[in-house]
Amino acid sequence: MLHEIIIAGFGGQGVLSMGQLMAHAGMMEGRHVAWIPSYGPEMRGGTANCGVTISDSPISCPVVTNPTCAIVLNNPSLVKFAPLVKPGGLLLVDGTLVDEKSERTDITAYYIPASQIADELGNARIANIVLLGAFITLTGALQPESVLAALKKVLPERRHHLIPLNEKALQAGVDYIRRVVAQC
Amino acid sequence: MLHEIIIAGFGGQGVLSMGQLMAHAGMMEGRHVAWIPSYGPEMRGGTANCGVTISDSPISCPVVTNPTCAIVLNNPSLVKFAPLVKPGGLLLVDGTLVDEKSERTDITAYYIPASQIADELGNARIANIVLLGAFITLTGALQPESVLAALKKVLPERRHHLIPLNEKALQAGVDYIRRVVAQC
Amino acid sequence: MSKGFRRPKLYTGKPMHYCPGCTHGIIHRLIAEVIEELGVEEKTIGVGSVGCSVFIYEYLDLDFIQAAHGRASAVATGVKRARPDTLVFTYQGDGDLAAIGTAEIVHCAVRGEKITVFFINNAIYGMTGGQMAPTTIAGQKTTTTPFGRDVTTAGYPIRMTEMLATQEGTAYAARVSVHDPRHVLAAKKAVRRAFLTQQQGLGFSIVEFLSACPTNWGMPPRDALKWLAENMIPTFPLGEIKKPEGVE
Amino acid sequence: MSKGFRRPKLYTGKPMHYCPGCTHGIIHRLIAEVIEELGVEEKTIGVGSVGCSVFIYEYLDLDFIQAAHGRASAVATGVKRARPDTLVFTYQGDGDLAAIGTAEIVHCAVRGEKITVFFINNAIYGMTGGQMAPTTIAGQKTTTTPFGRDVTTAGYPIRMTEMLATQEGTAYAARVSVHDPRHVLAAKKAVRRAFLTQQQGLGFSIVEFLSACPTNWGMPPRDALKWLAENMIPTFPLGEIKKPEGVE
Amino acid sequence: MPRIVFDEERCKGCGLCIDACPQGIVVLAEHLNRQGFHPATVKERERCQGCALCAVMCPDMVIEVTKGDGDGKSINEG
Amino acid sequence: MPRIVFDEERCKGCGLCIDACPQGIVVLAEHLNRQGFHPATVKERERCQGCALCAVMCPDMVIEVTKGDGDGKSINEG
Amino acid sequence: MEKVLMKGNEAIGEAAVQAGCRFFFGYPITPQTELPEYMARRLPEVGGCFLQAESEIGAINMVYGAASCGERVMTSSSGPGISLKQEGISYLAGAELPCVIVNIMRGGPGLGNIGAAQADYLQAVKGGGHGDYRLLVLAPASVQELYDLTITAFDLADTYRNPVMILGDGILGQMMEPVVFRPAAEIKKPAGEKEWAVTGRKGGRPARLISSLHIVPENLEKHVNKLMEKYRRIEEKEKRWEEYHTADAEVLLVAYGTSARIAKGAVDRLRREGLAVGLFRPITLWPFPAAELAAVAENCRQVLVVEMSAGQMVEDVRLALGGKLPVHFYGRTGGMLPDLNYLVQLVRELIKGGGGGE
Amino acid sequence: MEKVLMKGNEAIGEAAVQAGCRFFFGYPITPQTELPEYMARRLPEVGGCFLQAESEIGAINMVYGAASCGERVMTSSSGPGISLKQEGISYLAGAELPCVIVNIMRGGPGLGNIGAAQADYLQAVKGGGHGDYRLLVLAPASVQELYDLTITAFDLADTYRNPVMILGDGILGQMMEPVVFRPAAEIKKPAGEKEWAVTGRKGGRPARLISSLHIVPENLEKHVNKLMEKYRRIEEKEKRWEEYHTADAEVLLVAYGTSARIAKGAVDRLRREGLAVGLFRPITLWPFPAAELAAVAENCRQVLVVEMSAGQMVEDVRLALGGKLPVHFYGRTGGMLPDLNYLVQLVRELIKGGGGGE
Ligand SMILES: Cc1ncc(C[n+]2csc(CCOP(=O)(O)OP(=O)(O)O)c2C)c(N)n1
Ligand SMILES: Cc1ncc(C[n+]2csc(CCOP(=O)(O)OP(=O)(O)O)c2C)c(N)n1
Ligand code: SF4
Ligand code: SF4
Ligand code: SF4
Ligand code: SF4
Ligand code: SF4
Ligand code: SF4
Ligand SMILES: [Mg+2]
Ligand SMILES: [Mg+2]
Repeated sequence: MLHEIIIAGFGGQGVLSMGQLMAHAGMMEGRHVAWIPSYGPEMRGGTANCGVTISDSPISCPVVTNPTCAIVLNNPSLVKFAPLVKPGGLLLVDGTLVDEKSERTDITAYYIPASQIADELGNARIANIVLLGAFITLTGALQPESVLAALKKVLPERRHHLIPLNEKALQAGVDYIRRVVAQC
Repeated sequence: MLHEIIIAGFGGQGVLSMGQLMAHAGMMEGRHVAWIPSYGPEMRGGTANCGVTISDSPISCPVVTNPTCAIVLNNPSLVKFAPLVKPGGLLLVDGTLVDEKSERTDITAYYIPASQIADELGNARIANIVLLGAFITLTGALQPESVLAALKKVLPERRHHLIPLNEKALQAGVDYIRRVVAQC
Repeated sequence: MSKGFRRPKLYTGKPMHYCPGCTHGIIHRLIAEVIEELGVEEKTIGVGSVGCSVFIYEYLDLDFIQAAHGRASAVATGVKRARPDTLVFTYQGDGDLAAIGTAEIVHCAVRGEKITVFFINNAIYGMTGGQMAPTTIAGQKTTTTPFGRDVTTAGYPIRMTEMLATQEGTAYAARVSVHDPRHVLAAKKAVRRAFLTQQQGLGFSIVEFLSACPTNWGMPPRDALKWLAENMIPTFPLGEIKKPEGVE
Repeated sequence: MSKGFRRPKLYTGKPMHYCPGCTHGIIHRLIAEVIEELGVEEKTIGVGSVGCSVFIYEYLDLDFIQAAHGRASAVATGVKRARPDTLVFTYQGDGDLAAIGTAEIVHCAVRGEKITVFFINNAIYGMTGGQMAPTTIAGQKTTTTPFGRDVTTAGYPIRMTEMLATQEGTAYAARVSVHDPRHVLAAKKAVRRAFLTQQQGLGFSIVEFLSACPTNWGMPPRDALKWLAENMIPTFPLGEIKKPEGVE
Repeated sequence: MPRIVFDEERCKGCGLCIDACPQGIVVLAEHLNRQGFHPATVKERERCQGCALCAVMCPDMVIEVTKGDGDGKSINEG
Repeated sequence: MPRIVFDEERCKGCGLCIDACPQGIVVLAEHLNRQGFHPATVKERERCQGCALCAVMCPDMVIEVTKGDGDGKSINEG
Repeated sequence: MEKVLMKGNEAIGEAAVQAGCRFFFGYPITPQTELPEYMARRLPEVGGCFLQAESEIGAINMVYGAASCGERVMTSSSGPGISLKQEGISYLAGAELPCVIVNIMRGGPGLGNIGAAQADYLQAVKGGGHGDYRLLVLAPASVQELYDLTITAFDLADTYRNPVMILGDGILGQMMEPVVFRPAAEIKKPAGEKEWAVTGRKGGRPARLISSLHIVPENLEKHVNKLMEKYRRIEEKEKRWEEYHTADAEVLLVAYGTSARIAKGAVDRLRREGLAVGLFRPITLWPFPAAELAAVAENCRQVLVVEMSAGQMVEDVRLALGGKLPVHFYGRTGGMLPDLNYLVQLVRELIKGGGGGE
Repeated sequence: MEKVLMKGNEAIGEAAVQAGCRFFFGYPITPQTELPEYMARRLPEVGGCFLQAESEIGAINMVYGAASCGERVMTSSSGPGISLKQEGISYLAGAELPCVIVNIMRGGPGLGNIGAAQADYLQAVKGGGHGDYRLLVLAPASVQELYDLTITAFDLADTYRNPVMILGDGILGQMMEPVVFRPAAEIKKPAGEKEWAVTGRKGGRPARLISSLHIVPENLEKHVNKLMEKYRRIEEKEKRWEEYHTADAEVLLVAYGTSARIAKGAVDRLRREGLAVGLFRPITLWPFPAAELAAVAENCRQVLVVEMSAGQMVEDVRLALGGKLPVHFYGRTGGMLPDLNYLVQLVRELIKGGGGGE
């Protein structure tokens, strides 16, 4: 399987670290992975995005042109990346922060109130992890266990107290999708 | 006519300015001229030489490879440049300073006690002008008048008091050659 | 004591790209205010540098040149020589002026170049993400001094303004801070004096601003200003180091 | 008071290429003498610069590196960091050190780099034929200040050693002259102290020599030394500007 | 009475104005502006002296203060 | 008595040694050396004190002074 | 073999440390700053020295100093900073000092921007400095290769006493991919002191000199000839390249670095469509694998060069092919990347067009 | 028309002054120092400003400043100093600032020596700085031409808003030949203020900006495309070259600058022997007169490139000829000049050999 994901939002929303986490987890599962960051023209604030590739075979091109899945955390990113998603691909949107919708009918879009869910868990900053939970549930690209294991590797020791919270956020994302899908 | 001259000696013997003077005079006579200096590897002292071309037609190559005349003021220059003179060419040597002779038989060599003559005129530093006098007499490459006219242009005002001395030196070179030639 | 406050007309109004609480914005404003007050908008040429302030030309409605990293003062020299009747200033960070641009600024001072230099000392390379600057204070952690600046190997924080003031060509040299309103108002006086020094043809003028970089210092803005006052000022004492006669 | 005098063994004996009366030769000898006396021939690395002294390696029998114009102190930094147990010195002219090499030397001092710098100030660019140096004195004629150095446009003569002494990293800084025997002997003391400062790991050390360039000053050598004493010393006062404790 | 205006959308919520206010009446609002910051605002307008020190400290020129009854010059006119 | 030796062929005739000699006994010779300079020499050898100040000033290390009866150290041994 | 997920810039740093590099002199500039930052943390752990120089010029000359002592030493920068190093690079080449210089290219000319680019190719391979000299120029295309070629770079530098440049781009420097480290025993390091290094005249041995000065023209010419002889040896022995689906390729893409990764993606796509497309990827940009490219192109009908520049490698490709094949070019500049879809379409059209003329 | 005997370096200076250049920022280095020295004396006479900068980097950035104001401005140096200017040159090209940069080449690499050389060709024509940019590069071959082309250089710089380099060598800089000055009226100068120049927002006009920064990649790419478009225009219009006895030449020499003078000498000698030899002398090195060379070479059998370098122009010649003719090379390096006798003999042998293969 080949997953090519773009994660995009404002700087500070954790889109880059979320991508790194996915790459780490993928590598721990023995897959080929690549992660490429891209900063907006503004040095500070501004938009940021990254491309992540997770593949069963060696990765020829690590630059993600048409993602199999786009995860977007703000309006400009929706506008920019939704059109690029491969037909049949996936679009995950933080519905709390993004008030627009994609008009594409050839992809599956989920508007997940990730920030709201995260806020309810006690920290709006982990909306990214909620979305990650949703992503792995919908695609099966990664196992929750490897994401959590990667998290332990990636987070510096002094931040390990945040792991339970992240675990909850991931689960919340998983649950949200299960609920939604059950309703379909 | 094409005259290609190399003038060589130690720095400080006036070989570069002598060459410039010739080029100036040539230009004033309406000829095509070029002057190229060359400094030895030493910044100070060391050897210096220049190539002068005086020609009736435009000068293709201003770099003098095989001079029609070499004027040398020290031993190393004799060793270096005498072998390069064109067959049938001319070699003028300051016999006061140079104690070696060229072994070439296919060129005409004059060993002129230029420094001694200059010293007798009151300044050993104008040996170069004595040699110039000899050169123009032997080759007819330049008129004495244009050399003197050029001198006036080249020397800064504050040095114009030296003109009579230079005039004498030039004449001494002319006379020396006339004498030698008369004796032949 | 109600005084009122309005944006200087010289400010283009564009939202500034600086991080929240970054004091580059305050300094920009002071310069704009003084130029406006002196009425020299139409004869002033700014020379920007490479650093977080690289977009200064977006905010000040003046003719501007964007100079290579460290070379603003050389560029300003070229401008001033070509247009002696203009007022020329540079705006340079501490990496720009005190590291790569050391030779250029020293010789600008040596020549008594009639330009005004605004030197923004935030003890760090802001734009590139928080590396040590020559002005990074002893023990300060940066991404290239991860264990804190060890002065015995990475060097001592350099007091550029004092050093430049030792040059005969320097007519006006001051160090100011913008960490509280009182200091901001004092800083504005220095800006004014520097410009007047140039206008009167007295020589080289420089104002060093102690400025905050909350982002790369890793602090909320309000803490950053406190840190500045408590940690930078002892290393970089404030005051007018050199002041010519007859400049009010 | 007969004392005797012999050539230092460190001198290779090659005839020096300098002009008659050029005092580069005296300074070379002083350095050779001190290295010999300290017995550090086998742990000393010299870094030459670009200027008339570019061939210094021909005369001092030491490991040498020929550095790019102005960069000797940066090269020396690389050497000293790689070989902290050696004694490293640079030999740089005033064009080399005080013009193009300004940033490198300032930051060497800022870092307290444990090297010794011999700075030969002859108020001119010797090698290239007599152009203005940053240390050219006011009014002095050179080929690029044909009407005499006008300090208001071409800059004031820079006192590098004083400027570098203001840096905390500088442990030893002195200016000496070689225009007469007494001063030559005093100069040697400074050379010794500079090396000892380095040996004891106290920081950056620099000795500035006032030196004559008869050729480009357009004077006979003996006049040149007089000119030095009368014209350069007033601009560049002699003395030990900074001296660490415990260096004899 | 002085009139103080915050151009809310320009505010980055840095809080420098808070420390600057001698009256301690500047606070950050609960809501976010479009840039995602909690914008500064004045809580008890009537206590504002119009001293403009908040404006002096604002790096983003968010604040304007008018109708000063002082010397008629605004604080940034020196 | 001190012995002073000029390595004549090294001499560039700059004359710095002349000004250095407290006895005023150093002069430039009439003749030229192979480099074309008038080399320095001592005219009244017996007046030489062996102080080596001439050598101290010679940029070209032309001069050596030996058999000092001083402290046994040569002047350039500090 | 454990894999480590690393940024490209960090992989260079780690490889340098493993290769025995203990000295790094640098100056920040995006997009390479992670490398000096990595060295600032890492070198103290192994007793090495990281020094942030006052400028790129300071840094390259510190490299000159440490290299003169025979140490493995590195510096890195991007566009503007590399331009500033040109005098120093010419000196290093002239004095035959081994060292490794990293250029993680960004958008130019001038200040340009911080996007990834490949527009310093000519500067690197033709000589941005003065005089007749060459750098060995290595162009990795993955994080693993950044690691591997950095180790190679130190070996080549020592073998030939020549500066080696690693020419990457902003994408390579900042992307993360897994890296497998080599066992320490497999990484060869110079044994003992180099016989030309200045160290102080230890044990009273004759003095050594590091210099690029040859004041007598005859001597400088001799020196340049010696350098040219060395460069010929390098050209013979050190060419490196990768061939990807070239055997039966009708259209041959030529690209290096990130452009080559995108080109590979295009080859994959086009091969799935059944089109005979291959990629020739030079790994050494100097020496350029010209004969090797010509051999591979023998049976192709068209060549397409893909670059993140206005076509700086095109001339080298044309020279290699000697006018025998049409050479097309697709380039993006200013921090933009070649577009995979566009590239694929372009090749489809080339194949359709059949390759007559350019 | 009065002739003045001048050194090449001085002829450049005088031409600059006559062309309206009033600002010179420089730094001494042999063999170009007579130029700044001339300007130090001459510019004050015409109310201009000569400033000896603290370094070559200072100088090029002062040029940046004065050029930003719309003034005609010049700097000069040789090898090492030109290398130091590379960042500044890239900025000037990026910001599209007109100015004239003189490189009087000496022996390299590194410190090399002060002899005449032509080994900075690639640096000048391929871009020693970073990013996609070009300099116009003019290669005079006589003192008169130094004068003439310096005036041309200022015109080209203004016409295209691009830095122009005059690439001479130590012989050209220091030799003396007679020069005829043009009547002042025939030298065109820019009329009035340039509409892009920073001057202070005079009369309240909108602010102007001189910058090479384009932070958004799309914008930088647009800018680079615009530059490329300009360069294409220059390539179309500004090629200059000289043909010397080429009409029936069997062997064609290709050389510029001092090498071309020596080559001319060889042509003269060989023609006197009745041998059909000619010279193609590129006067613009960029744009290189490639098609023109190809046209001239059409009926030749062999080409011989003569340079004072290890062969830096050879690739451009090969590219121009597209592999159709054997291209031989005779070069001297390190401050040595091509030997006229050797060159003549070489050509004789080429003719004898008949020109099969290389
Ligand atoms: C020649 C060159 N080297 C390095 C850089 C990268 N660079 C950009 S800004 C900067 C330093 C900025 O720091 P500072 O001058 O202190 O300004 P600040 O961002 O802190 O305001 C550096 C090193 C560059 N653009 N050019
Ligand atoms: C980059 C560079 N710029 C310029 C030069 C030319 N140059 C050689 S020596 C020198 C100055 C020498 O003056 P100084 O340092 O004072 O030494 P001195 O000859 O007076 O002893 C210059 C400018 C050079 N070699 N390299
Ligand atoms: S990084 Fe620092 S200096 Fe730059 S804008 Fe942010 S706070 Fe200001
Ligand atoms: S030019 Fe001056 S500094 Fe150089 S050797 Fe001659 S006298 Fe000494
Ligand atoms: S004007 Fe003064 S009192 Fe009013 S809010 Fe601002 S700082 Fe406070
Ligand atoms: S200082 Fe300005 S930007 Fe900061 S919180 Fe106050 S109003 Fe907002
Ligand atoms: S040793 Fe002393 S007394 Fe003797 S010649 Fe020398 S200076 Fe004069
Ligand atoms: S000082 Fe030395 S070189 Fe000069 S004249 Fe005396 S002995 Fe000769
Ligand atoms: Mg800073
Ligand atoms: Mg000097």
